Amino acid sequence: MSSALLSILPEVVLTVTGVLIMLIDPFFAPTASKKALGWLAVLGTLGAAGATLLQLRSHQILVTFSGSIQMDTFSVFFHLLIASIVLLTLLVSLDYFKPGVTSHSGEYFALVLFGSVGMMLMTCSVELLMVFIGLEISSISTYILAGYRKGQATASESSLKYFLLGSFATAFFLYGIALAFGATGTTSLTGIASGLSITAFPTMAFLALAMMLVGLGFKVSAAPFHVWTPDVYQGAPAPVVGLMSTAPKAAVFAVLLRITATTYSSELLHARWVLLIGIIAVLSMTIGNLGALLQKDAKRMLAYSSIAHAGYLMVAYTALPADSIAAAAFYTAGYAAMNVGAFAVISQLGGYDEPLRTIDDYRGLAQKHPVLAAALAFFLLSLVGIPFTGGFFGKFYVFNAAIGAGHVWLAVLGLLNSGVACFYYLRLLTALYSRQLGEEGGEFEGSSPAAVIAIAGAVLATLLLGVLPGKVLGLAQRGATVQVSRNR
Amino acid sequence: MHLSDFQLFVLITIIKIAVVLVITLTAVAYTVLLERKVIGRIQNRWGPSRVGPFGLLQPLADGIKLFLKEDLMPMSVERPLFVAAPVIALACALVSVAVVPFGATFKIQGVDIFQVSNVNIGLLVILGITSIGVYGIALSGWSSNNKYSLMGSLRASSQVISYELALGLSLVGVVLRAGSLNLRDIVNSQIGHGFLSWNFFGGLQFVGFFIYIMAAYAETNRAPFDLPEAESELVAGYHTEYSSMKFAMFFMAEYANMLTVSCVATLLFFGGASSPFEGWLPAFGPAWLQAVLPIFWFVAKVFAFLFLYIWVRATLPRFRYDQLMSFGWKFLLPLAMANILATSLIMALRS
Amino acid sequence: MNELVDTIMHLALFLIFGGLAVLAALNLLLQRHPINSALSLVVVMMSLAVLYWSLGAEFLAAAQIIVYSGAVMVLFVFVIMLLNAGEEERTKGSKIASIAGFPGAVAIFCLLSFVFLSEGHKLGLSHLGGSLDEATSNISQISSLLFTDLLLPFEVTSILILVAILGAVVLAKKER
Amino acid sequence: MVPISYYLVLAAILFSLGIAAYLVKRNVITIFISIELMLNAVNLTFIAFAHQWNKLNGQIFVFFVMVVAAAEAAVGLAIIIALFRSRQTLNVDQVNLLKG
Amino acid sequence: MTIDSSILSLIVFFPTVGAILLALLPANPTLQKWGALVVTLLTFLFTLHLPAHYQYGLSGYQFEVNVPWIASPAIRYHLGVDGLSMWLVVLSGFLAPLGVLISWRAIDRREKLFYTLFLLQQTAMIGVFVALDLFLYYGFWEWSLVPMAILIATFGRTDKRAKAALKYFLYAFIPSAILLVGMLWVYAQTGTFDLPMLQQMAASHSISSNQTALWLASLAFLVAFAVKVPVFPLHGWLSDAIFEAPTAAVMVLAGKLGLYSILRFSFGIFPEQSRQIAPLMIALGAIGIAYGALVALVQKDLKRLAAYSTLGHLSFITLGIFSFTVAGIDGGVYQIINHGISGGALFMLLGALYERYGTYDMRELGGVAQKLPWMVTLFVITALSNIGLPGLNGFVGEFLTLSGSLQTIYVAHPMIWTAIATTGVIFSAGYMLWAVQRIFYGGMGRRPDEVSGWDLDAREQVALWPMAVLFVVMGVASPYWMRAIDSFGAGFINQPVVLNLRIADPHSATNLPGIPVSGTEGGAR
Repeated sequence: MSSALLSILPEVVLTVTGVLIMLIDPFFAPTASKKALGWLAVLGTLGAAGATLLQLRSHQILVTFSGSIQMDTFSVFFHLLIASIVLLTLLVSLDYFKPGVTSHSGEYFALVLFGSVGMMLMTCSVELLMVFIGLEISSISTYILAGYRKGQATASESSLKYFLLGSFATAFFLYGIALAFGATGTTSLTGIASGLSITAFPTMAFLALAMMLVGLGFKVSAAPFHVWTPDVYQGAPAPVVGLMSTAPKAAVFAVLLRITATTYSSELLHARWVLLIGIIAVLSMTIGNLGALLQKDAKRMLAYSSIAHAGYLMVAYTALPADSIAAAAFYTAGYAAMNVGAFAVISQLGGYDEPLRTIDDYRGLAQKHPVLAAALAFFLLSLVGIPFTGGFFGKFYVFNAAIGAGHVWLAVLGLLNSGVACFYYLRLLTALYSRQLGEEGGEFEGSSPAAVIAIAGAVLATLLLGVLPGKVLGLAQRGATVQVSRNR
Repeated sequence: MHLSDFQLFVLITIIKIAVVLVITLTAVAYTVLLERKVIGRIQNRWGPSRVGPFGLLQPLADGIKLFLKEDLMPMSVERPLFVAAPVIALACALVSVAVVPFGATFKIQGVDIFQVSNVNIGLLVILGITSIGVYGIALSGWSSNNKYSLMGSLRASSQVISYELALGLSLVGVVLRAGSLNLRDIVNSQIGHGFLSWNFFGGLQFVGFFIYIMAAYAETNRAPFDLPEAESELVAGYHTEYSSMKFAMFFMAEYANMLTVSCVATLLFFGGASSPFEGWLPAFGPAWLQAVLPIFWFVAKVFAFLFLYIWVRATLPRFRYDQLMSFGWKFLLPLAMANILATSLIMALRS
Repeated sequence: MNELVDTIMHLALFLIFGGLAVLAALNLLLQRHPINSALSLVVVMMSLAVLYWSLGAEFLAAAQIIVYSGAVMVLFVFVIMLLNAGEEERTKGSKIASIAGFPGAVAIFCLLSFVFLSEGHKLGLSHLGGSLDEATSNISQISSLLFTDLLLPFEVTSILILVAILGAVVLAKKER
Repeated sequence: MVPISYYLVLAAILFSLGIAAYLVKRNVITIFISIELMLNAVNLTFIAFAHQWNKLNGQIFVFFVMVVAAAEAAVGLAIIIALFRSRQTLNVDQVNLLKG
Repeated sequence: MTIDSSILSLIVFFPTVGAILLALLPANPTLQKWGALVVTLLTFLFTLHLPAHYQYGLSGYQFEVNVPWIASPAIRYHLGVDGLSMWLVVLSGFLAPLGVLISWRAIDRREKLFYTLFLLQQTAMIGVFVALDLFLYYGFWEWSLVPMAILIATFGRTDKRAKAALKYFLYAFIPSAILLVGMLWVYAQTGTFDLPMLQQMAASHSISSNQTALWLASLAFLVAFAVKVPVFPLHGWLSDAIFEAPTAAVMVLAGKLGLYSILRFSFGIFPEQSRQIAPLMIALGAIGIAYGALVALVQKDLKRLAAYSTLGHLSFITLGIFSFTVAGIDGGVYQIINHGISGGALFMLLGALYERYGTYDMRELGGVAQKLPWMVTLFVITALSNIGLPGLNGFVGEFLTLSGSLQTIYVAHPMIWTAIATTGVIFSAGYMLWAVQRIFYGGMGRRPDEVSGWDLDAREQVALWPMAVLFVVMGVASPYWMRAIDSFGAGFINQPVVLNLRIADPHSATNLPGIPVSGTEGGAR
């Protein structure tokens, strides 16, 4: 296999599957059950994951396509992560659409696959042009997915808000790239990394980084660029929220890590960058958690929680180079496992119409669906950061890295924040295990086997990341060394 | 008086613009007459024959009539846009002539005489200006505040946008062969073995040509794609509310567009201003004849295309709207892509 | 002598079309009907196309006109016509927005232009790119770059477009 | 001979006007239009820098931005149409079903 | 792998395995109850292996398991017990089956959830006692919160249960977050989470040279533990949680974990800082004793009374261990065990009363002594044990503690604080006996009138008598336990510690750095 093909093999597999789905789709009646296509998508994702493992096995750093793609442990880590998230999302959404009522369910699977191609490309690109295109593919497909339940009045609103703010962010990101190009004369990240230390335009270079941070901050819903998050998560279908709160964010965080790595060559720039990120991290944590405290809607609350988690994650960026990359990568994985799981359970409990809205609606669900409730409780505990869960180990690792770099204040603020956070997670948790029943019972259609597999997978992943994180951690750390050694 | 290079350049250019503009407008006027005559003959009647010998002064009379008519401005129109729309339409139609080389390269004082402006992306300029022309149609319908106008303009703009793709793609084969977007270069790439080296014949671009001609007919909203002004459905389409000079401008824009389309077809597929016997017959005659003869060939070819336009209009029935759309998207577009593929394959094999 | 003409012409081009762009952008901001805003943007784009050309990017100038003003903005106008969008109302939200919006925009402008002007002397001068007649074109360079070094982005863009088509169909199609 | 920085400042003006319009305008289509204005400003910046460095990368980037903008426009307008179908309004202040 | 090296893992994870099994079994009440009982009994049996094979007289950890867990950051799976924790493990094992027995009837729905959580809680608790790696320890520490909070939220008595659960959780969790910062800081300085290594480093003052940072870190540790104990004035969660929680949960709710953690980690990693803060803690302990007793005196609700009595006891232990004398620490540790048993028995009896009369309100009870002779017998014994009657277990601990606090060199006038503490003891006798009097004697209360109670049944007898026997045995044969505890206490005090204290009493300050090692005082030896 040629190295060029190997370096983008997962993307190719996904693209081919997506195209195949689109080709087969017309043979179904418009409102027929498209479950078969869903399984095809699952197969494709498994294939992509397999391709990623193949990449991992080759144990090398490949720079292909004239330096625009770099296949290394770092990219493989995020590829695997994204593939897993997409896999879980697909499994959850297999029975999500009501056959006979909802149309376009075949396109859904294709969109998810294409979106993940974009996300994967972001993580392995070292050329900002490629990053930009990947970002747009992933963004556009998530804009569409957010508004997928056209029957709901809130769907298009969610989609619109996501779209308007996302495009706004894109403009900033682009401006940042333009300025970086102006300061260094190249749009390749490796070129920028070497150019930043010798540029004649230091202010412009910093402004470029700041602008890119603004753009990417929007995409990962870091405060103060978070305003879209609650609305979008509230209106979008639950499986999609599970996807878009994790996979695109993981990809953007990967990009942000690569951008952070470019600053290593310049002491001053790195210090400023860390300060900037630290401020954003603190803001995100605080605003996210305080915002979540005030919410009544469960999905909205989780939206604010995801803002807070973006904040925790950004704490990692302030650490020493190798630590920061490994910690952020690991946190992304832990966060993905629990968040996808939580939304998978929510989508199972609510079904397509999602009658369960407020936290009070969830009261007493543990009596009706003990297993699902237990799974949700577990994910919530992981989100709180209770040990032996992926959420805890991620947080632990991140703050460990931050303290290792001497940012004790960040760790104190962050962990105090996570203390506050447990308040609202527990509200949902205690509601689940409450003795009274919620008023909005919601007709429960019976959970689909595929979704149960997905939820079990998420539980297992969350648990493993908390108890035996060694393997994933090792991968993240190897990825980190690659980044640091290349950019020093 | 001694003129600097720059001043000379400006002067000659202004003269060129004026001359070409006048010629084009005249040509437009007489195309109308041609159409009426030809259609008349095809329908077994005379066509205009009263004003002047053979009705040759008819365009003049029409012009005077339109000029003197009362300029009605309905109450509820969006005034600025209502006025701007026909101007946009006509301006866009006329501007594209600027990059058309209508003769062989012939320089006076270093300035090319038979082309207003030799832009290195001439083809793109034409495409760009054509695409801007949509605004005239779109805005006229919208600003009229009349549902028939709006429907007409909606149809027209979606039609124009849809067919623009096929149009653009149909030209890629030619561009591939010429390796340039400069119209002069494209014409020069078709010189050597007379008409056999024209893109249509020698370049095997007849598929491209047919796509181009069909897409171009749709672009200019001409039969059989004249849905926007389907009088049986939409009164007169987007220019229902227009009268007098404003109407005349739309009218002129349509014929100017036909002219442009014909010019482009000539340039891209039929060797432009080159003679069909180029390279076979030795150059003959004095220098002025050698300069003017290509213009003759050019005009002849353009005339042939205009005639084709009219012929098609007189013979073919109108499409239905959904047929129009599916024809464009499901037939022309894939065909154009296949054409590109085939052309590039052949070129790759040859090299 | 020729250089002076060049400079004057270039400056004139910049001032005329730059000014036009700014005026049109202002008009975009001040107009209340979306169609006027859209048309103002078309003017901005066309003025920018001229500026691109003056910076030696004639291919992009053409692409700007064909893609942006000829396709994208037409789509906008089309949708505005289709939805029959009226003038926007002044609401409470708009007042709050203008209180926050204008200072924010001014702040960003000041920041950006401060950086550009303070580091601007290190930047060079621009030369009138596309010459007046029969210029050499950089399209071949662009295309060879596009099909060799940047082949992957180019190909990947097709996925992007595919996604966009899918999305437009899914979202805009009426549910039966 | 115009200093590159003039072009950059012009781009900054346009970008800021885009931001202002984005924040002030209430009609979703106009908001979208102002995003396009911002993208155009970015494109001008790219081309100015491409001229400065005499590198084509900047120009190619602009080419891709245009393509992306077109794709985005298609999706964005589809979203707006879907919104208008369900809500009969284009005013962002009235698009407010989602709140805490 | 020998039994000795795997016994601790077995003890820790056996309840978890049981919990998983219970969760997988059908939700049949009888099945769940018996299953839980069997699991807890087996666990208790396993814990008995420890005292049987413990090598007395050795300091340091025994039954150790020490294998790498995560490479970077360096985290090890390190378990082990010493004289301090061994008895706590046994105590936890002992209390668990009793908890199951006492919940037999009290928990009459969602048994599966209850017993599953109960067993998880046991794992977490035992895990805290045996973990010797800070990370591992922190994991168990946090996990001990979760099942408890859900137990309170789901099986709480009144409508305020969710609030009480939340309060409990927040009170414990937020300081724990700070504790994590402290731990991470320690790791950043030393590169290890391993407790024995850290203790060595602490002894050689090589954790950090930054005194302020060390101070802050020690505070982070101490505050988290003190809240969990709880030490006055951080006891806000205690009475609500006890008020709401079901009996089996209350028995393990307070005391052990926090106090153990102070002894193990605060004292272990920050020996100097702990001594520096000792005056404050002694004062807080003394105040807590008096405060607890006084507030308990005015309670009408038995559970709240017991809650404040608990506060008093725990403050007593705090006072003892922060005296930094062998007697004080030995007494404190002994008292932790005592409190586990006596307090547990008290709550079990109160729970049994509640089962019968459906109230904890003393005003509604009264004069049930004739009806419930066994109950009154056991109640009185338990009350006396709680008070600290000579001959029963409570006395040994209290005596040692008070003698330790008298000798302490860390406060200017140990006499005063000891006196305050002693008054607390007297008050506690007052409210305990008063409560006995009001429940069992006097006129018939309203509830007993309406409801015909019944005396302790066989199951409750089985649950309570072992405890009563232990009161006496531990009161008479204290050296059996003391052997192990003293090896911890003495080993701890013998640590060479350099103090740069600013102590009010100049005479004590002259004694520094040598700390008087108390030899054989303590009458119970």
